[in-house]
Amino acid sequence: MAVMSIFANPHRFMAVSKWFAWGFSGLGAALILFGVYQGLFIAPADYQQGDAARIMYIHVPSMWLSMFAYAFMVGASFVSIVWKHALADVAAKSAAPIGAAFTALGLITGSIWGQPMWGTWWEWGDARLVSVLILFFVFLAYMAIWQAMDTPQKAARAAAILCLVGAINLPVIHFSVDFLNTLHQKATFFAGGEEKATIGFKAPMYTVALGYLALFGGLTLLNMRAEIMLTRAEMLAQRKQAQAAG
Amino acid sequence: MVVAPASSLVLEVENLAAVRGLRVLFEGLSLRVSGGEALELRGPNGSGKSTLLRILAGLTRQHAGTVTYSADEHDAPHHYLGHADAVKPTESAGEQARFWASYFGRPAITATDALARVGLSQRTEVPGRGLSAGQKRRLALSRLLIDPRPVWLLDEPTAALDIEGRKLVVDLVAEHRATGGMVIAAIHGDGFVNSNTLDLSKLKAPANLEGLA
Amino acid sequence: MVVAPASSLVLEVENLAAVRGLRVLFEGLSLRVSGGEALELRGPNGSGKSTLLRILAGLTRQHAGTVTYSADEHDAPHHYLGHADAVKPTESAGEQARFWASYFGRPAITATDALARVGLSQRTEVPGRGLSAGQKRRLALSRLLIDPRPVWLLDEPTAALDIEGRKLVVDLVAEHRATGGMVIAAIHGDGFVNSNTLDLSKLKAPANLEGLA
Amino acid sequence: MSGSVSVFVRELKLAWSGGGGPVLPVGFFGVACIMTPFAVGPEIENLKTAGPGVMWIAMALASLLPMERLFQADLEDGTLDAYAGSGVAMEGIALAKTVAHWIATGIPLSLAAPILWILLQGAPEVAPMVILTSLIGSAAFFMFGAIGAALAAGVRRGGLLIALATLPLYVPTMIFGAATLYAAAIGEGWQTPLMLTGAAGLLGLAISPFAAAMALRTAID
Amino acid sequence: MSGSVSVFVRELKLAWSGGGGPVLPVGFFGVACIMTPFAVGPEIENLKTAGPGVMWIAMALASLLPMERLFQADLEDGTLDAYAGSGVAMEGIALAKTVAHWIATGIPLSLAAPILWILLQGAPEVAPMVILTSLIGSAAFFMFGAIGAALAAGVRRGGLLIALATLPLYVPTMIFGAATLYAAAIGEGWQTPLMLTGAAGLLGLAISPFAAAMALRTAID
Ligand code: HEM
Ligand SMILES: Nc1ncnc2c1ncn2[C@@H]1O[C@H](COP(=O)(O)OP(=O)(O)OP(=O)(O)O)[C@@H](O)[C@H]1O
Ligand SMILES: Nc1ncnc2c1ncn2[C@@H]1O[C@H](COP(=O)(O)OP(=O)(O)OP(=O)(O)O)[C@@H](O)[C@H]1O
Ligand SMILES: [Mg+2]
Ligand SMILES: [Mg+2]
Repeated sequence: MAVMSIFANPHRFMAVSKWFAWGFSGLGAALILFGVYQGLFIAPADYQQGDAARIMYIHVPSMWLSMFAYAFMVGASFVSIVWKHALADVAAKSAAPIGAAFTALGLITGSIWGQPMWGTWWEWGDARLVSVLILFFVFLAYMAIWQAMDTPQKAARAAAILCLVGAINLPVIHFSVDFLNTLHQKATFFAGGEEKATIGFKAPMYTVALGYLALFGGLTLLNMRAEIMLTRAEMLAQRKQAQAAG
Repeated sequence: MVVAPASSLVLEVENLAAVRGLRVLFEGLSLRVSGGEALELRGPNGSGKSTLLRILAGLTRQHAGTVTYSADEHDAPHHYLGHADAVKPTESAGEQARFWASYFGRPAITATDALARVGLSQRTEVPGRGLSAGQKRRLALSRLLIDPRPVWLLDEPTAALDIEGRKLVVDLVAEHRATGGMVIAAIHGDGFVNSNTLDLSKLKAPANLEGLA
Repeated sequence: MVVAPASSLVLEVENLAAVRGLRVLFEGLSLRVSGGEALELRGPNGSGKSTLLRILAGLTRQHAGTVTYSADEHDAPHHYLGHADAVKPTESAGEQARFWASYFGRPAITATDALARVGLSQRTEVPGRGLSAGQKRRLALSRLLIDPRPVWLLDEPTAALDIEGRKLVVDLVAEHRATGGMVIAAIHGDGFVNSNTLDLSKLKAPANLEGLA
Repeated sequence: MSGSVSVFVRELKLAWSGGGGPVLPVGFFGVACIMTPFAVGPEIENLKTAGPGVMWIAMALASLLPMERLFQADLEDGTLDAYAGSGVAMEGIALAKTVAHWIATGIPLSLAAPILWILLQGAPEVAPMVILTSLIGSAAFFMFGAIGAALAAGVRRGGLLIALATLPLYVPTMIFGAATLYAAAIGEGWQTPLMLTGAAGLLGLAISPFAAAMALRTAID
Repeated sequence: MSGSVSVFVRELKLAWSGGGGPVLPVGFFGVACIMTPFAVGPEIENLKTAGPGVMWIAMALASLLPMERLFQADLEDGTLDAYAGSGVAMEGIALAKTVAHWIATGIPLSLAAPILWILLQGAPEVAPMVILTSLIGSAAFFMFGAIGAALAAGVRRGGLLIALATLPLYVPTMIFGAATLYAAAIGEGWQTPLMLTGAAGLLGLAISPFAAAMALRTAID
């Protein structure tokens, strides 16, 4: 009954989260706007790819964030299973659609970028592309489980189990460029050793990434709040019905 | 029968609360049952008898509170018989009894004897789907005999049974208690001799939906 | 309620025989029940009560003999309530009652009133899976009220019901008979007032009307 | 009649409520198609060869999966008893359930089909054709599938081989449907195979309610 | 331990006696493969290109069919309650059931595979290789499928949910298994992809009992 215990006293969470939810969302929007502006108009064009490369300021951070979102859900699912903390279930559930949206954004921008760069929208033999697509399906399956179960308690656990099993995919995505057959760029930003990307690329990229992160946090909190309020409303309705009936 | 001596067998329930859907079924329920005792759970339909039994059996998670059995030599000290009989439609009655005997691994009596005791010796070849409602119930009861366990959690054990079958249940319960066993049964109508009663409808009072909303 | 007047409603069973597996359950069974009457089917578990009811409902085919209802204005003059409750796990109680009202097409009372009568008005939003055993049974009983039909074939209608629920069944049966309806019910334990009994265990030999007590 | 209509509405709701609506069948269909490149290899030529065929197999299976329990649950929980004794014709009930499930599952499948078609390197201009073929083909799958499901509901009573007998009923639809897609893909005449697919569907519609109702009455007994 | 062994023996018997058995999956597998020539066209070149891949997809999808009833029936009739309260580890029960169903269905599928292989113009001398790959691959499919089956137990239209949750987990097995078949077909080194297929199977074996048991405990609640 972990889901219940939080609602027994959700006041603190609700009181605190309100400010953070809007704060993060606003901060995220501002950072993204600023970063994208920097990326599109200020940063130098890529010496090989020209202006087409500017799409990376959207593509790369959204791919990072999709992986971060999934990792966040894995963590939350773990907490939910081990400590049965109700907030964790709500957090994982709330993060899923946002993670799925970022994954879709990354897939779409990647395809758009791939057309001029690799001469194809999509390449089935590419391990990274395919593993990202699997990630997208895992997000969908995760949301489908929440839909399909008849009680939130069961849904929470079943979804958490799926989330943990699907975590195998994360290292596959990240390391696919190193070990498997792929057209995709090797790690440039999170590679140790020599500097691969110049500061001119890096700064707007990190700005957008930070913006995405803040937006993710804000939207997830908003989603969580909506989730909790919905459950509360349902409870009130039930109580009203019970009182009216007897 | 290998049953824990009466003195060592105790079930301790403390401050138990159950929630189904968004409804508090009961809360603050504490009780203590010892070996040799029987507790009848009573209350109108939907008052939470089945839910309580499933919590005691470890099948459903409680909302709050603790359940402790002090019969430590058993990893699972109880039998749970629910509303569903766990009867497979394609297996014959005899096959099913033999399966449970091998599943539990330390049958107290043979499957044949258990079936005879519950009145199914002439139906061993009938597949589960051919058994009548009462015969299915009897097949489920045979599990109690095949593996001796100190605690019996029975959900309306006499449902679907004929008069003679009801007497059988009363007898089995009495014998089990005589060897130090404990019985907790949800029941409507006639109960067991010399047993305690927990009326779940009387527990209802502090349904504190307040705290939830 | 649109029920055939008592005089015109007759069930005529002639020389009926039932075989399950390779066993003859009963044979040469003849009986006649008229509107306003109730017949209790009794006998030990497995004696063929459910089988007889299913034959009367046209669900199971008899081995020999005939079943005739003289209530010709109905294409299906009977309700059959079996051991299974026909409750869907994902639909709420209210949805299910409303479904049956629209399915039968000529509801005598609204789904809400029927649920109120069987004591489920506080559970209309609970999905079938969440209903307790007795609540499921009550939901099944509501079908009897939603569509008025002269013949009720009930297989252990009081199973899983609490004391108050058993009284409800007795009342419903009495009301139904008062309006000229007919009730045939398999039953263990307490029965209805002023009803006939057919003991299937007494039919075992090539029996006939003798069996009617 | 009103009885069958009520059953139709109920089944439509049940199909969309408990299981996540069209997400599941479409998700299954999508994932099954997307596996093609993993199996066949990513070369576009291979994909063009295998793609439409695999897509069609996946569609057949996506239609078969929800069928499996189409009547089983009703039989086990006593609903079929209540239907049977009610004076409503079993044929109408079987048809109502089949059509409801086709709407709930078959139509979403058909709408997803062109997307997968393009993903599997099919020519985009053929997409409308793909929708049409899928609509007709999936209807045929559901009709024949219902016969199998009704037979399978009574399988416990010993007729598994009969259930297998319905599998060949799928074959004509599978062949003609796939043939339509291939013909359309290479710009040949697709009219004949499409009409044959339609004929298979109509045959299904004609026999399905009766065969299924007969099987169900046996299953109840 | 004795408990799991008893469950294993029982499930083996149940799987063959009623309620499904290997007939439907093998039948589906056969029909899906046999229609490939109709779909792809009978040219041997096309068949050689598409055949092994299509066969492998059909095998994966056929393995999904028995999954739906793997835990559902036990949950509904109360058997899982009786298992759960018995002190026998749920992990052992889940594994016993999965292995039993793999034996009942996966092995027949693998034995049917070489026949279909030859029908699809595969080289006959590769047939033993096909059996081996199918055995390993189907085991992996069953292990991952059991996780999906346990997650979807108690859900209406569980079959589709199983498929959706499971197919992403099938992908590595799909890739490596098909690669093995293609390599064997053209006489290249199949050892590496076969070992990778085996690795996927072992991974499934390692996580399946635990994930499935956890999911089943949730379903009982
Ligand atoms: C649909 C197609 C594509 C997908 C699914 C995809 C996926 C990804 C993913 C998952 C990452 C993050 C990897 C990590 O941090 O571990 C990433 C990063 C990146 N992608 Fe893509 N990508 C696609 C197309 C492209 C194209 C066409 C290009 C450019 C030619 C490109 C260039 C990059 C770069 C430069 C990075 C940053 C590398 C790093 O430092 O990690 N991507 N992509
Ligand atoms: N989702 C839900 N929403 C509201 N109430 C629910 C929900 N699920 C279950 N319940 C309620 O929980 C209770 C479960 O009761 P339980 O099965 O324990 O009753 P019981 O005492 O065994 O009854 P019976 O005598 O009929 O067997 C019922 O009152 C049921 O309506
Ligand atoms: N395949 C079979 N072989 C032998 N006997 C069978 C077979 N199938 C059913 N039977 C018997 O047919 C009888 C069916 O009885 P039925 O269900 O009508 O009994 P009932 O009087 O309703 O019993 P209850 O009180 O338990 O509900 C049972 O005795 C059963 O054992
Ligand atoms: Mg109960
Ligand atoms: Mg009976």
